[in-house]
Amino acid sequence: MKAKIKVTLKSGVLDPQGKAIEGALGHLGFGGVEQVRQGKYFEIELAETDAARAREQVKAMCEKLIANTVIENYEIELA
Amino acid sequence: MKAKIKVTLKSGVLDPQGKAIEGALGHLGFGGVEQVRQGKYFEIELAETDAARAREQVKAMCEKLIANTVIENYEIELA
Amino acid sequence: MKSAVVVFPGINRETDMMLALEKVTGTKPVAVWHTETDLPKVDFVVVPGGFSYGDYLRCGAIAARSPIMSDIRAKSAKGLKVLGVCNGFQIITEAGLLPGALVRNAQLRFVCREVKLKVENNATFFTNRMARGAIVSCPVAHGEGNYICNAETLKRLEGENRVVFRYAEGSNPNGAMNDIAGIANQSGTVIGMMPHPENMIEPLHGKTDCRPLFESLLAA
Amino acid sequence: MTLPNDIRITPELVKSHGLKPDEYDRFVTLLGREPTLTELGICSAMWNEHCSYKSSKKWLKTMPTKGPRVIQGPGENAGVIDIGDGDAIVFKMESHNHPSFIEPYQGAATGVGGILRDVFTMGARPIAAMNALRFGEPSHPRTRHLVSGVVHGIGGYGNSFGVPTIGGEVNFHPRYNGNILVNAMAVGLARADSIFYSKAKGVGLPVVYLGAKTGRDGIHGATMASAEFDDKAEEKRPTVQVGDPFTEKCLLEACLELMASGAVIAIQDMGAAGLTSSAVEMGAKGDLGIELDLDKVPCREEGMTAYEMMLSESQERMLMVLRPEQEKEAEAIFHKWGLDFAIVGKTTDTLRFVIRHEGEVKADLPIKQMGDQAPEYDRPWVEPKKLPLLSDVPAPNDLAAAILKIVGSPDMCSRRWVWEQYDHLIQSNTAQIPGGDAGVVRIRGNKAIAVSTDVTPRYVEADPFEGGKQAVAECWRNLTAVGSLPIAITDNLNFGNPERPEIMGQFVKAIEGISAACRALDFPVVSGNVSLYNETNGQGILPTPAIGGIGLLEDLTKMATLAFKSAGDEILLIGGHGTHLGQSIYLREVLGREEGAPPPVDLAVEKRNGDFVRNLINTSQVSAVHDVSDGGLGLAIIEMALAARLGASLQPLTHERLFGEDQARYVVTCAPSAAAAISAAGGKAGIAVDRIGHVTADATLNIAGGPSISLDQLRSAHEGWFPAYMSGEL
Ligand SMILES: Nc1ncnc2c1ncn2[C@@H]1O[C@H](COP(=O)(O)OP(=O)(O)O)[C@@H](O)[C@H]1O
Ligand SMILES: [Mg+2]
Repeated sequence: MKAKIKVTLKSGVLDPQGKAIEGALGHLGFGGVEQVRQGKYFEIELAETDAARAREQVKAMCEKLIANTVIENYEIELA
Repeated sequence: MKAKIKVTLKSGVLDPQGKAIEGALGHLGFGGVEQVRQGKYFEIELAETDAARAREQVKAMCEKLIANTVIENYEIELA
Repeated sequence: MKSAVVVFPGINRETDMMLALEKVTGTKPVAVWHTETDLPKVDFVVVPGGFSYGDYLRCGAIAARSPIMSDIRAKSAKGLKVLGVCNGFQIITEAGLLPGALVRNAQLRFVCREVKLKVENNATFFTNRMARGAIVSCPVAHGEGNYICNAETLKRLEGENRVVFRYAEGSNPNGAMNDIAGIANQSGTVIGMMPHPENMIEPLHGKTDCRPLFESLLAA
Repeated sequence: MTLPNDIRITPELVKSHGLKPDEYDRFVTLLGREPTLTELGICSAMWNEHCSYKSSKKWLKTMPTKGPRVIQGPGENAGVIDIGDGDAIVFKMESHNHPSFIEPYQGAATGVGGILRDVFTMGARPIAAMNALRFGEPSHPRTRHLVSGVVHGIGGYGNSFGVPTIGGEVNFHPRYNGNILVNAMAVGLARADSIFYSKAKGVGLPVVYLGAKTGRDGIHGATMASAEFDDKAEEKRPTVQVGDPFTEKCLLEACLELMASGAVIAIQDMGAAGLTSSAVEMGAKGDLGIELDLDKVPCREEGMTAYEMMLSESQERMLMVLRPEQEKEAEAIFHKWGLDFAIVGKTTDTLRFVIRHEGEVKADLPIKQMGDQAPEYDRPWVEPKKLPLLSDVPAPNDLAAAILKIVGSPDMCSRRWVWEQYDHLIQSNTAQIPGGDAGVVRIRGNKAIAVSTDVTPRYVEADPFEGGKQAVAECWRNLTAVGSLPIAITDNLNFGNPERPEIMGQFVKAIEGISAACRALDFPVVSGNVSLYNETNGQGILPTPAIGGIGLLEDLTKMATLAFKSAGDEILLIGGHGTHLGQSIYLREVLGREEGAPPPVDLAVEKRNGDFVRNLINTSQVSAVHDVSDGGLGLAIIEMALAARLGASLQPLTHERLFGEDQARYVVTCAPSAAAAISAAGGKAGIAVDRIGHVTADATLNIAGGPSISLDQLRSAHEGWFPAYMSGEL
């Protein structure tokens, strides 16, 4: 199966990148941009075919490596 | 409204980060990981309330700044 | 030889570049702030190294879309000589002055070290004082200098002799395709390179291998 | 007077703020009433160990801090020394230990950001950075992750900011398993006549907030940073501070531009306990009150309370007292750099620290008592036990194997993997990159400064007094070995829990040793930092008083490096042969023992030998110089050979001579014709000069009657360990 993972900064954690992009969009003349937050996105091809087991595995991968749970949250979607 | 943007590397563009994560997952004892690709994820808060216009705006933002269309694809989702 | 050095917020090697230009060519370049819309009249402009806008989003992406770059793009179309070094290379590439892209180093780490550069094309404004095939020492200092482009672009770059510098003797520090360290546009008026010649021009730097590059500007 | 008090102050609340009951009572008496939550927060931040130095003050006062070159000693954001021609060097070292253990990348990055801010707050442009790192044993499950994150974070911040990182230290030891040390040092250049201070002057002047917006970052970081760890550490975690080197770079340029305009009366960076400590410091130092209106503070998040704003440790922020007439000019400069600029208060003559928010007074405190009159302790301490001198340490069965083991050991191997991730060339002034005895950067023309950080924690553990002396002596020696004249130091005193008399004893004796060495070597302490409570479940770190020294090179063309220069050169050992193997690397790495007294330091001999070597360098009599420290003569010569791709042929050497870590020694090389004169001069000065061999063209290390090892073998051992370990191959 394929797992799609969104990793985002916990709310309240400073996001310098998002801030810089916000500014740049303004300079490029895009109005009405209230906030930009940048995160990471991962696609993982798994041999596992059972959705439940796959989710378990991917959750463990996020906790152990893919997300820095000190400052990041993650969201898993299976396809 | 809120726009969620996934930016991914075009297939064929090599992805050293994805490769490294693949390797690391292996070291951590996760079997059956066939491929990992890393991309970026953005959340943009917009003043715009009309979905169609919002999508237009965000598309322009991606083309102009947020994605490097030489090597990246993007995918927009509105919420 | 009148030259300008463009300064964006977060650029931090502009003084290194200005010093090198002044020390070797004898004339002090003018610094141009990124909000300017009209580049002063010069023969040659450098986009120096650093971390413009913190390298946020993508290295050089935000700087590439600033007012001064539109003017540089316009003037380079009319033949203005442009040199982009390190972050400058990333910026002018993002700005579309050069093909391809610079991505994370293959080993995923920033690398600051001396490498060997092979001068593949000595017919440019920045290499005419060098012998073709000459091998010089030059430092690199970057985290995203891994040059990539599609197959046909690579074919054209090689075919049209537009690879100006190549990492030599297995010293490729970032995994760049074909060991590419620097390339030129079709007319040879725009050059981008990852290494920092400005940091190897006087005895203090241990070697002076890169002086001839700057001397080339006088002949150009 | 009473203040609206929404939350009742319970003993639990007081305890959770790290205040001891007697300290809280002292606070209540001071106020004559129960404090508000905001006041409690302010007090806990100001009176914790980190900000108040309450356990260490008494002893820090005993260090030598004066000297002809000292412009500003301890007590400001950084120390300032005069290097002539109107130039001043501004420098300091600071720890970010606990945050780096919790989130290595951001912890280390913000540590670098903080120390850079300390330096440019005083009007200096940072020209060099250093970092002294201590990690747990390589086999500990978290060590690799911590090394990787910390090094990446230091590079990530320093490289982007644009300061060359030219040196440091890395050690591994099980005693750091639960408490790593990340000590960052920054060195800046300023004009001696335009240094900026934090002391506010003048009543009714605007207090200005500069830099990044305030968020909920690291709230209570300051109090956290002084709380002993236990297994719950991860839960006690404050919201992690995230560094933004881009904003810091803009802040640097904006501050220097503003200072040049003459608008700045006083300036203070917001470090630990951000707005609180910076405002209190400015007021208390200037004998002024400060009034802040928090409604004016630029915030990143909705609905922040006064408590949160006062304790936020959001990075890249400054507080400043401004000349009112230049307000507009100042604002323009900051907006040009895309930074926030807000007038958030004013100076008063009331000596009160008054906080207003949403129409209410949230705090009204006596400013001096919060600042320079915080509690001070004379903690009980015990004299550390002396360890016996170790005699007749056995020789190795296989000398070649022993040499290779040491050369490739985690503490002795090359740190290239680390320092290649740091931009050590930016600014075009680096005359000596990492890998030598000291980093060297040009000031202008032929004038340069040398920088080195040193301490040998296992020595300090075995004998805090001698170990303290040795840390200073080795730093002085490293600076001397490149030909510079050592002129001043900063320190970073990392210890365990000071409430334990044996730890306090280590602290007291180490400071005694440091002070003795600084006096003997004319090497005053001009700034520093104390990090206590580095302890997990009762296990303290090795006492680690890191010393960061500055040396002055008047003529760069005379600078010495450790690489052999030409085959045929003679190799001379200055300071006598090795005898002392107690606490040596040989003992630990080859025999697996950490025992005995460390090598004693005779400061008079140290000075005599160092001055002698410096003179040899300045009169161009020697071609290469390296000090002898960890690993002894053997490692010193191998490092000189590897750096040059030239070999060495040595007379017979016993294991004491090869691995002894006796102090005050150097290896130098010179043209054969010059050797006689040097040993004669040594003889006259009563300094042992032993002619122990010569440099060879063939790339091997050759010990007469002993092994001969190829440089390739030595190099792969020396360069191999770090990359192999980090890639998980070990
Ligand atoms: N964390 C670090 N960052 C940069 N350079 C380092 C670091 N650790 C060690 N080095 C460099 O590696 C070399 C060897 O370190 P060390 O053995 O501590 O030197 P010394 O014994 O002369 O004090 C020195 O040049 C030092 O500056
Ligand atoms: Mg040394």
